[in-house]
Amino acid sequence: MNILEHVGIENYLTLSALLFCIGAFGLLYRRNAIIMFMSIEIMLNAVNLLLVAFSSYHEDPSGQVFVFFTMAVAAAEVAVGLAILVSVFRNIGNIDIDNLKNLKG
Amino acid sequence: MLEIVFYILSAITLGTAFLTVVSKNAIHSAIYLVICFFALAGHYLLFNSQFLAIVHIIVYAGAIMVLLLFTLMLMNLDNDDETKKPLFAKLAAVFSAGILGLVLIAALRKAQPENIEYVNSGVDYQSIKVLGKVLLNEYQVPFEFASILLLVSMIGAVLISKKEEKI
Amino acid sequence: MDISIVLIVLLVGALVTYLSGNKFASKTALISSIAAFGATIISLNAFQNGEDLDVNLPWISQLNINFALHVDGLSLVMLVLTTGLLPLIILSGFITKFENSKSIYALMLFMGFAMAGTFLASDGFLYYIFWEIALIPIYFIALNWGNGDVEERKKAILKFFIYTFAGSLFMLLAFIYLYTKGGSFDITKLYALQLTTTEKTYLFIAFFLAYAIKIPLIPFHTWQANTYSKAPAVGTMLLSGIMLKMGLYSVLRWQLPLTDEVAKAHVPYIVGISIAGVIYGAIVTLKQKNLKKFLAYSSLSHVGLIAAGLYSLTFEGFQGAVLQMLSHGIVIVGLFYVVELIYSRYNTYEIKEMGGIRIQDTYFASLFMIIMLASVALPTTFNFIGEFNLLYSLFKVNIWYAVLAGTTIILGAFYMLRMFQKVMLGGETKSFKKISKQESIVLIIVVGLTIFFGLFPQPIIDLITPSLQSILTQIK
Amino acid sequence: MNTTILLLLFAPLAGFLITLFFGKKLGKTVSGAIGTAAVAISFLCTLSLFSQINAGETIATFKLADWFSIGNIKINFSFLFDQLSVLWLLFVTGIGSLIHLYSISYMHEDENMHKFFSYLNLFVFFMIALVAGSNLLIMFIGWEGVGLCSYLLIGFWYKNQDYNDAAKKAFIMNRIGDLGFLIGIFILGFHFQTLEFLEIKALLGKDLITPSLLSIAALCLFIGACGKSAQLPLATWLPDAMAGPTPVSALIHAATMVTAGIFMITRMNFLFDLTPEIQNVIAIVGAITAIVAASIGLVQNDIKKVLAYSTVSQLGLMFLALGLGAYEVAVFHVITHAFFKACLFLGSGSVIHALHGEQDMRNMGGLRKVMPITFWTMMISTLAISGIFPFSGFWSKDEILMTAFHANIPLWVIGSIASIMTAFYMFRLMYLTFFNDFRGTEEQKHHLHESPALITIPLVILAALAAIGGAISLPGNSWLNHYLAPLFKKHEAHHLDGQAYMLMAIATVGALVGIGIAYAKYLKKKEIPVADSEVQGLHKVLSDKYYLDEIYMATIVKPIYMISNFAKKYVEKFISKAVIGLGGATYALSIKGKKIQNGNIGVYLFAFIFGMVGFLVYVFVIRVK
Repeated sequence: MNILEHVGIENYLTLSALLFCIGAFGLLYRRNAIIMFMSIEIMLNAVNLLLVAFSSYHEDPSGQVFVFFTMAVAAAEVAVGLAILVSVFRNIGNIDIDNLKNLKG
Repeated sequence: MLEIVFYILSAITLGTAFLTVVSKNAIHSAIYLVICFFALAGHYLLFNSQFLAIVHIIVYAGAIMVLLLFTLMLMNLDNDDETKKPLFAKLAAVFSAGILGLVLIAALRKAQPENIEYVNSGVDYQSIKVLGKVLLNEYQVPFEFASILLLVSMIGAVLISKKEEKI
Repeated sequence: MDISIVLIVLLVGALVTYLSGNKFASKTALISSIAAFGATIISLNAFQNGEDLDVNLPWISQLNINFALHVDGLSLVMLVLTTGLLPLIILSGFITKFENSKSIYALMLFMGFAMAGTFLASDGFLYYIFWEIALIPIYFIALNWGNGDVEERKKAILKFFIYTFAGSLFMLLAFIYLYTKGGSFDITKLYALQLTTTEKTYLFIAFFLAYAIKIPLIPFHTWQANTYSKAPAVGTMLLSGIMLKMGLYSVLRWQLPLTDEVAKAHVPYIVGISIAGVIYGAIVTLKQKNLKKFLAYSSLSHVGLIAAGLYSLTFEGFQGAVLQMLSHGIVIVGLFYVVELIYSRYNTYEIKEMGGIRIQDTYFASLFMIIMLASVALPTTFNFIGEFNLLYSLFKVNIWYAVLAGTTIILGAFYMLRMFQKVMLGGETKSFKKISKQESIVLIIVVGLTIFFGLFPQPIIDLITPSLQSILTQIK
Repeated sequence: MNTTILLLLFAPLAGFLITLFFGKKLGKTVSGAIGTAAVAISFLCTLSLFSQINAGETIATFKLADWFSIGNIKINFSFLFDQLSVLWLLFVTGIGSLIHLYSISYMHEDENMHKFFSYLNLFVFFMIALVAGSNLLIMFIGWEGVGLCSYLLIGFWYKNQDYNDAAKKAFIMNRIGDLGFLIGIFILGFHFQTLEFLEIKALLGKDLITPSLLSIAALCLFIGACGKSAQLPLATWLPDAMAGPTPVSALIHAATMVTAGIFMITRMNFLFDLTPEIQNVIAIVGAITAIVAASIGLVQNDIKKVLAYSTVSQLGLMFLALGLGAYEVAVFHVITHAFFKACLFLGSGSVIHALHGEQDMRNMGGLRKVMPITFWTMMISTLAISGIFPFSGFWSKDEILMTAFHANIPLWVIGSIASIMTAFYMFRLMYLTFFNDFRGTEEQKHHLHESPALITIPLVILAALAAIGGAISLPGNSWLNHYLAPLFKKHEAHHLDGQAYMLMAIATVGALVGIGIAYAKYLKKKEIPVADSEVQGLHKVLSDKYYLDEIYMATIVKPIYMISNFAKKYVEKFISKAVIGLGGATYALSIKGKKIQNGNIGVYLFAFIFGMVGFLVYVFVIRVK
């Protein structure tokens, strides 16, 4: 049983593209750093979904292995990112990214 | 039958993802995101890759989301904490995302599938056994690196979030 | 025995000089430079006896880069110029008290090392490295021991550094391109490359930018006058006596053989630019008030003539260029030394504050006059041989080039005599302490060399002829 | 023979080195004696060579050493002793010795006398190289070398910046000519692949060079000669060169160096014979110079300036003869001119010496009684230069005019007028200087005296030569023509017919007319030239030398200075700004560029999205076609 026998791969392409766009939209739209993290997770998952879809399509386990790595990276990223956010919050009292402008040229 | 499941799951995925992004309350966002992840896990099940689906739920819905929620609660943010973006910025965000979607879909639509009709050859390619072998043979080095990455990020997270001690 | 001994002597000399401390630095440096000169002469002798002095050691073998030095008549002559002038320049530093003298003398030797390496290297990569590290010591010499306002000096020296460095980068680009084509930096392999005309055109332009700035040709000369006037005398001597010749030598060694047909097609333009530099330099020299700037612009004029001879792509032009490089190197060191002697008395470089020196020190005036006359190429001086060859080569290209470039013998006499009159002649105005025997050594050596080679230039010509011939056949 | 030649060549050089390095220790008289002896040795060697060559012995070429090679051309230090060079050396060293002798006394009060002698010796050395060199480049060494010595000696009193200016001017004007010479050398060297005179002569018939190029070569050489021999338009340095000590004027700027141009053209006669159009140019330039210089000489008041313009004028006559192909006539006039002009200069030196540096003839007069020897020797020379029978100048000038008459009547007319003018201003000089009453200060009058023997002996010898020197080339029976014949193309000698006698008569009458006018004006009416400020009209134009210096100043020197100033002030700044501008532009770009990096993550994210869109568009839309 495989979904690809019933639904064309192009549907997954569209789905993941849309999901990716929603993530990107959130990234641009929000200023709350935690929501932006979530948006990034959504974008990562869009890519994961596509990887899995093509892994099935080509019957190749490599795609799924890549998804594992993505997950590892995502977990690491979230851990470090949130730690940074916590320390930022502790220092300036909010996590609005518009307030983080110290790195200007 | 499965088509309907696919469409329902897709709708849930997209809908909850969108709600995640637009919800005013960060807690709500997090909860929508969890739902989104479950829907994605459903997609993985549709692909018949149960192991991946389980891992996905454990890592994302379990670990990452819990981490996010903990952080949220730690910060105890109000709705009002987030200052309003100017209308122009919002419009620009919508516009950019729209353009991106347009281009992405246009680009992907252009691609012609190699074989229109998908035929399952019955080869096992996504059982735990196969994945484990691939992971520890072909991808052994990246695998080890991933472990180091996780270790390092763990130490980093601890170090960064620790309160600075005045010396 | 091979030629690397000269480089080793110079490098070790620099190190020993630095370690010997401020008190003995000058003497150690002098001895080291004389040792290097001796090593050069021994090498020259060995070369004449047909010994093979080449060095070829693997260096970065993955990239096929070798520590390769090649000796032929041309590079030996330039090496003799470098190691020969170095003791003179170090000796002329004796009249100045340098702070932290161990550093400046070590830097001078190190610069000699880099310049000698540039003249010897037969591997493009090695050559480029020597070419660039020659810039570092002169930068520090000019910056730390120069004269005039510190901020202005910093500006001038920085401009010089960036300007010449930027030019060199084009050369690096050219070398990298050649490397991708040939897979090696070895000069013989690069010579053998078959390149299209378009490629050669770009290479020609890239090399030209690097060398035109270094030489300098107009309109790339703006760094020169300021740097000369800000740098200490020894630095100016190193720059004008030897470093300018790096550019000219490289034209002969690298640019022309690698871009033969394009060079041939561009003869009228490049020679035209060079000759314009000759006349322009002479005319601008005329009204200079600062003696060092005066010499800088006169040097622009002389060097333009050398470049014109090189780009004329005739054997006489090459021969004249090499001879004139030597004679100009000797004479310009003498002239800057004279300027420094006057400066040590009057504490100024302004021409209008001088005058009436001849009446007080005729000995000094006579030596200065001979050097001055050599620089206007009076027959029986070395400069005449070079200038005669150069003008003859231009004549072979086109008679009008010779006429236009020949105005240098008129204008050159004009500005030099005018300067001499203002600086040396006239009634006594300021008292001038007679120069001592020790101080006159450099001048006597310069005068002696100029006249000696003016009368017996043939050994040098015989030495360089085979290598110039082979370069010429490579071009034709 | 080789020892003789070596001695001839190097005696003056040795004298130069000795007097230069040890002159101060040796003292004035000794260094003067050494200097004189050095030249005298050369003279004796030349005499011995001359006797050999005159006796018909073979011409000697003497190779000293290799010099250098350029392409296939080998250039050696080699010397050629043939009829022409030995003859020339004879009077160069001969007159040179006399003038050295004279200088011992004349320069005795100068503290740098040993320097003076070393320069003079160096001059003689270079002059010998110029004359005896067997190829163009050795000649060029001498050519530039004598220019250098001229520079050193004009500016001998270097405390005075005006003298230094004169010296500088002489050197630079000579260098203009030298460039021409050099180009000429290039043309000949390129086409014949040799610079040896004899080889060029042999190769000329072989069609190695087009006639037009040959003409250009000849013209270039002539420009060189113009510079050295002070022909228009390069003539103005010679009168200024009188700033040097008088013996220098006599030796360098009258007798020897300025005739180098004539020597060179005579040496290259085989070349000029093939280019008649250049010969025409030479003749015309010579004639114009002769008359222009003579007319300026009419109104000069400085005794040395008069002689200087007369020199230029006489040189013009020599060029006239050269242009007409009468080389032996030109050589003849060079020799007689050397005698009487050296004598005149030395005589004027004697006068100046007696008057302690006074050179203005308006402040002289009546010196005849006090300085009889000077007067009589100068008188003989004046008669010679004016062309009075039977003094030497008569014969040589007459031959030039006769040649001109046969070739071209207008040139003859110009030459004759120049001669009449010469007679006039020379006698004007004599009358103003030696006749009537003394017009100087009482103090000067008190000190008036005849010069010592060392000064008068050379004067007497030269006057004697000026009187009888014409004997070497009498019309119809010319020893000189016979002697020089092997060098030149054969052409028929002028016969001594009625026409020749008539021409001689005309010339003599003309000279007498000139003398008569001077007599009437300055002896009878006792006129004294007016002060410089009161001069007007044509007289002013003449005394201001046709404004030649001013014209050169305004058209050449000033523009060069202007260009120089302009280049220094604006062009240099502009180029410098352009370079700095490149750096400035980079800097400005960086200032603007860093604004983009404003630290706002939102903006970065937008940039990220648009970058991605752009990339996708490029990959999937633009590139896939």
